[in-house]
Amino acid sequence: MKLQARFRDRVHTVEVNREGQRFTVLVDGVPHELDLVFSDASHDVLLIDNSCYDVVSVARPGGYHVNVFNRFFDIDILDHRSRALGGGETAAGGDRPVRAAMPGRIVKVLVEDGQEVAAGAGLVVLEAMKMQNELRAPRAGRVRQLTVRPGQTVEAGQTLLVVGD
Amino acid sequence: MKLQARFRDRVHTVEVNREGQRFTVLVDGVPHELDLVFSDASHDVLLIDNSCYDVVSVARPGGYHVNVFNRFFDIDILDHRSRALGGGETAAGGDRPVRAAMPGRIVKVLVEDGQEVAAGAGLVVLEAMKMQNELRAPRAGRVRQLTVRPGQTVEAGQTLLVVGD
Amino acid sequence: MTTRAMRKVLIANRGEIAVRIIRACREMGLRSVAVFSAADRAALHVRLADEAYFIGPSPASQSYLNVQALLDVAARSRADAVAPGYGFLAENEEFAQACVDRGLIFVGPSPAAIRAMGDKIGSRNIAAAAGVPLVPGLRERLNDAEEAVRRAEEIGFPVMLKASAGGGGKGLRIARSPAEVRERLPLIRSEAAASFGDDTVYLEKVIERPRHVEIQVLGDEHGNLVHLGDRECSLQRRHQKVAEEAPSPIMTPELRARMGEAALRLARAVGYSNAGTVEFLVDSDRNFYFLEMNTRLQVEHPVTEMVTGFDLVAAQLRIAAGEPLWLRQEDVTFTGHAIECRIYAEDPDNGFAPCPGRIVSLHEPSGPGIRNDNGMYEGLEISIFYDPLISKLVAHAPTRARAIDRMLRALKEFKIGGIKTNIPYFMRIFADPDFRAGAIDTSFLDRSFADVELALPGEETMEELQRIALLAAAVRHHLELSQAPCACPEVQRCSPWRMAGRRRLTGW
Amino acid sequence: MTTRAMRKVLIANRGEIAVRIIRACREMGLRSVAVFSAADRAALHVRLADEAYFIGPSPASQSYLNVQALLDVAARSRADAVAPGYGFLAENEEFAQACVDRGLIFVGPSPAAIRAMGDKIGSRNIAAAAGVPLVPGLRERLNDAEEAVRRAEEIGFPVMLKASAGGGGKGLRIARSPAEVRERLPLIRSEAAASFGDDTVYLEKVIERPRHVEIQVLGDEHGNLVHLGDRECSLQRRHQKVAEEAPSPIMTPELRARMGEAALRLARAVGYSNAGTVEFLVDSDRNFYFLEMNTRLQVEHPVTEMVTGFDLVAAQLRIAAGEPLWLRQEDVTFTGHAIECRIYAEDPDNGFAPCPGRIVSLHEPSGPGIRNDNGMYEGLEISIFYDPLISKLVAHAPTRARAIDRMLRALKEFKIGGIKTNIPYFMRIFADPDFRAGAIDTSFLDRSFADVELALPGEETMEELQRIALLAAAVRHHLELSQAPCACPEVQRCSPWRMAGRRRLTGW
Repeated sequence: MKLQARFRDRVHTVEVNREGQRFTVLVDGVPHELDLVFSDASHDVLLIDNSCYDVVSVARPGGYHVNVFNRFFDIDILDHRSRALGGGETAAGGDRPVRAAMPGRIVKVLVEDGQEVAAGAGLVVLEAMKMQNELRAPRAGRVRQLTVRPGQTVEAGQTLLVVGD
Repeated sequence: MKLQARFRDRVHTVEVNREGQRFTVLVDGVPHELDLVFSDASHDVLLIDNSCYDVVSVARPGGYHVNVFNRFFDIDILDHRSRALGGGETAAGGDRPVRAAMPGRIVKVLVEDGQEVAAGAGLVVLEAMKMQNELRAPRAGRVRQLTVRPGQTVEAGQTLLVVGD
Repeated sequence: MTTRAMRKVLIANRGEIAVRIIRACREMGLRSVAVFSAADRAALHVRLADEAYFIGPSPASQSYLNVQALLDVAARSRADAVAPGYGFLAENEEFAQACVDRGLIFVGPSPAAIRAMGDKIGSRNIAAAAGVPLVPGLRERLNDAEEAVRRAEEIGFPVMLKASAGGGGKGLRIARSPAEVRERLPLIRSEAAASFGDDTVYLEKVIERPRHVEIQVLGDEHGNLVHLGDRECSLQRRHQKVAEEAPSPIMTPELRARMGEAALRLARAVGYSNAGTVEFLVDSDRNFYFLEMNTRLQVEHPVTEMVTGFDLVAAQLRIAAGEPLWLRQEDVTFTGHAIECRIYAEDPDNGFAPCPGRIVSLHEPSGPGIRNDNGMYEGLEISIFYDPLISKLVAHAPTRARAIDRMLRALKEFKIGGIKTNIPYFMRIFADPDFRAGAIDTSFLDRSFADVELALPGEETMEELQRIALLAAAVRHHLELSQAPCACPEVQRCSPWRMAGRRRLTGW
Repeated sequence: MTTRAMRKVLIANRGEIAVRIIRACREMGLRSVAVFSAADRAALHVRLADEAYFIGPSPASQSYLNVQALLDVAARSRADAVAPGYGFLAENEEFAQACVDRGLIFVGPSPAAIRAMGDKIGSRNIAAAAGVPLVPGLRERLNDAEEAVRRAEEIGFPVMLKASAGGGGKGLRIARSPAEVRERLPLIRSEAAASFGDDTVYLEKVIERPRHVEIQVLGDEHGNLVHLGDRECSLQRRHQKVAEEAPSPIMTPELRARMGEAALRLARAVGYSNAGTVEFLVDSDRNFYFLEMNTRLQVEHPVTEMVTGFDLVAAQLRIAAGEPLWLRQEDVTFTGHAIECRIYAEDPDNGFAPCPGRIVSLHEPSGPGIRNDNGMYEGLEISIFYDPLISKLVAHAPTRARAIDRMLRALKEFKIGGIKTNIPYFMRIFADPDFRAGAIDTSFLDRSFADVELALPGEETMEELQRIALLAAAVRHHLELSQAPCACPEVQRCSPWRMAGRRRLTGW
């Protein structure tokens, strides 16, 4: 199986070959030998060159939240089948939507529609659970479809703006 | 839903009515009000008259292994649909097969074919995992289909004999 | 001496502290009664209690803060005692009084003691009268900005403007000049009026880079009092404690005795019974100054339990039943060092935003010297309605260095899927040489760990971990897609890839 | 004094004890190398180790007992030390010698000490020479039945016939008359030849209703030795320990000092280093008699760790690296009381038959005073190939009564689905008045708890529990059948009702 995987701004070409519980995974042409010794709903234990990695990978639309030793990595998967299965919005192009993780109130909007931003730049301040949280740019690019203004309440999952090319 | 449930030698008539997470269960005509506050793959938390019961119910062919406060109860379910779904052997009549829980070797056979036995009577001694285990009669009745002899090795799940009417 | 009959305890709280109290009740042969809001139907405290009662909608104001609903459950369940834990109604004198009025045993101090210590200015006056050292400052209401400036100039800048009814890091502003006093006094006054319904503000000298060290006290209803030593609580993020330890790295037997005696003088002055905590600021010369007294169990009580071998919740229940104290000050001994981490469902890479969601996968650490006061389990939905504290992880070892190593081991074992937590933040803090040397104060975290990117690298390089994450995601994706779209293998693997929109059974 | 370089430790074991050693390594900054058989691919020790290597098929003889495979992994992984745990090769002098010969640090005593204590008759002779009291008997090989009868009559019936190479309750027969000696001597001799490859048998006087009390010793490689007090191990089912505690209910400081000194005399006589245990029988007058010395870590070492605050596995590693002992006898103190339960996958209602299978659901107890040395997790398949010990649950509290109450609380919290365990057996034992009074001996369990039906009732009546089970099964059945046959809800509920024959992904 061939696919593209993206972490932050880098896209990698990945090829996965499986034989029983053994996997050969080529990342940008470099081969890795993996032994999957355990796997359940979201937990995988991988031996890579006899080193043990106990990894929690939770699927989300368009990719996986991966937890390695309690460090978090958000990996996007771009492949033909996953687009068909609903990952389209994120996977189709370079547009990255910024959504409210929980219901809350917009406190500040730090950017304007059309503005160029760096990856990690603050975009919107959202107040929820009595705390103020700054939502940041998932990639470098241009702000589009900015639909919210200060004081507005938003729903969980609502797209606030998009960072695109 | 109506069904019959058996624990050891007693068969009860049970009727289950559900409204959202609340259940009214009639056991032999006596009503019980239950609130199912949690439920996952095999774990149910029931409030019965505001008392909490955290119960693990593992489905098996013909019924459930139920663990209440780490006491174990083996409940057979006798209903039309479960027979159709493969619980037939146990659920169909009074015949109760005695099976080897794991691969092992028959050390002793304590009964003869056709012999009357009391519930709990020793039937066969099986050696597995370096320990000898006595398999006992699941009900009072007559031994039938006794297929094993001392020295024989048996597979996990193999029926060794049946206790029936 | 007679004791009151106590057989059934209503726990007026939720989460890990409700679980903690249920465990103590069960060990003492007391029946436990849990209460739950709509969001908490499946909570761990409901699962573990002997009985559980619904008390209202998810917002705390309509459930855990609803005095009438709680008293109704006490009556329905025939509870004879009410344990409030911390937070919610734990320091609410009206609730304590309402319990007493209905013949219920309130597991805590008297309403009068709660009232006396609940007022910041009043409690300082009592402390001053009891000879407990105070931070230099004015312990009266500031009437106007010019009076405030005059007083600030008397004691010297910088000064802290404080709302009398504030607490937990709220209602505090520093002023480094007369201009800042004039600018900030109206701000804090209007904030205090809005947040606490009381606009009384006073001022104090700022102790530069202070430690927060507190003393655990315990009294019975017969006038006997002991202290159980100190806790260091200087690890704070924006004035909120995130990890605590016992003893303080700067503690000496002599300093502990002096702080303990000061705490007991204050407790004696208000006829204090049950468990309480006297908080102090400690400056770099080990001078200590009274901050406030918390008239309840503290979140961080487990570190005291680990080093003293003493069960504080069981003690609260026995004292509330009228039992005289069964130990003298000389019976209290200290063994080893204990550290607690408050594990929160929050995202350290995104400004510590709360991170509610379902715990889809959980492996909790265990083994020697590890205690896990948990409030969650695999499958639980962490809701948006309450404090996102999911576990208090405690490590105990013979020395501070070994306790830190043990905590790091346990943090690495902790595997939580589905939500983000502050575990990587702790792993970074505990590897820090200044922290390991004990060189901390209340602004240490905000000064040294404000840049969250620092929270990432550990033993492995970031490049290695990224590579592992990429490989894991690729393998997982292969597994997801190689399953038939409608198959249900024994080890279930269901995901948004295949089941968007399906209804959840947990929690309703 | 120089110490050897130790950076990476191969753990020549599996299950909970491998996990225990991995945890100690991680806390000490040592890299851990796990080994696994085909049945253990998904075992917890594999998940938690830094590295893991496959060593062979499931039967122990082809994996965990395969010396060459282990040494090969040590070379491949560049480990510099080998920790054997207990069981398997832990008391195998050839393995210890092979490690030493290859320049590996063996985490245990010298091969010579293992050999000296491994022979039952030889070890008794050394004990006798060191002035350690022995059970009256003959410490030489019995050549024929008539000699055995003569000796038995000299010391008085009943006598115990013992295989010299036996242990762990195997190779033992009681004889109450000359006729029984004549009948049983040939039997035990042929059994011993078959089981241990050594038909040497000796005899001893039977101590009626003895307690089993053992002393933990610890020595360095420089001649320093201390003991860490006693453990009571009289709770045995068919000569197998099932629960242990520290201290013994009959212990006094004076008796502990005398037993400790006797244990240290024996250890000194063989130049013992690292951790070891000297087992004694104690009669009703508190006379103690040497039984045997175990030259390894004991299963029950956690109870000693809880009451002394001392980490025995870390100590083993430090001593093996050549470090001199860092504590003197007077530094060893004892706080409170600790109890350990060996939680087995076995069916107490069916003659304690092993009960392998998949753990489909798991909630482990936690909270104050509870330590869980676990070897499993939710989803793990307990295989038929090894000892079915899945967890060692330990409770620590200020007194024995409180430790028992705490253990009962934790046992009630423990929820394991998919396999049966001996938890109800423990719940019954710990509610027993004789046990609670400490009136136990090595035949207590077989005498008072042989009828497994006794193991059932607790707080609730059997009728109540049966009713709950029936209601739960009915509700569960309703839930199962109300799902579409091919639906995959987010909280998965798959069962044999709907998915017979589907392939399992775990463990392959």
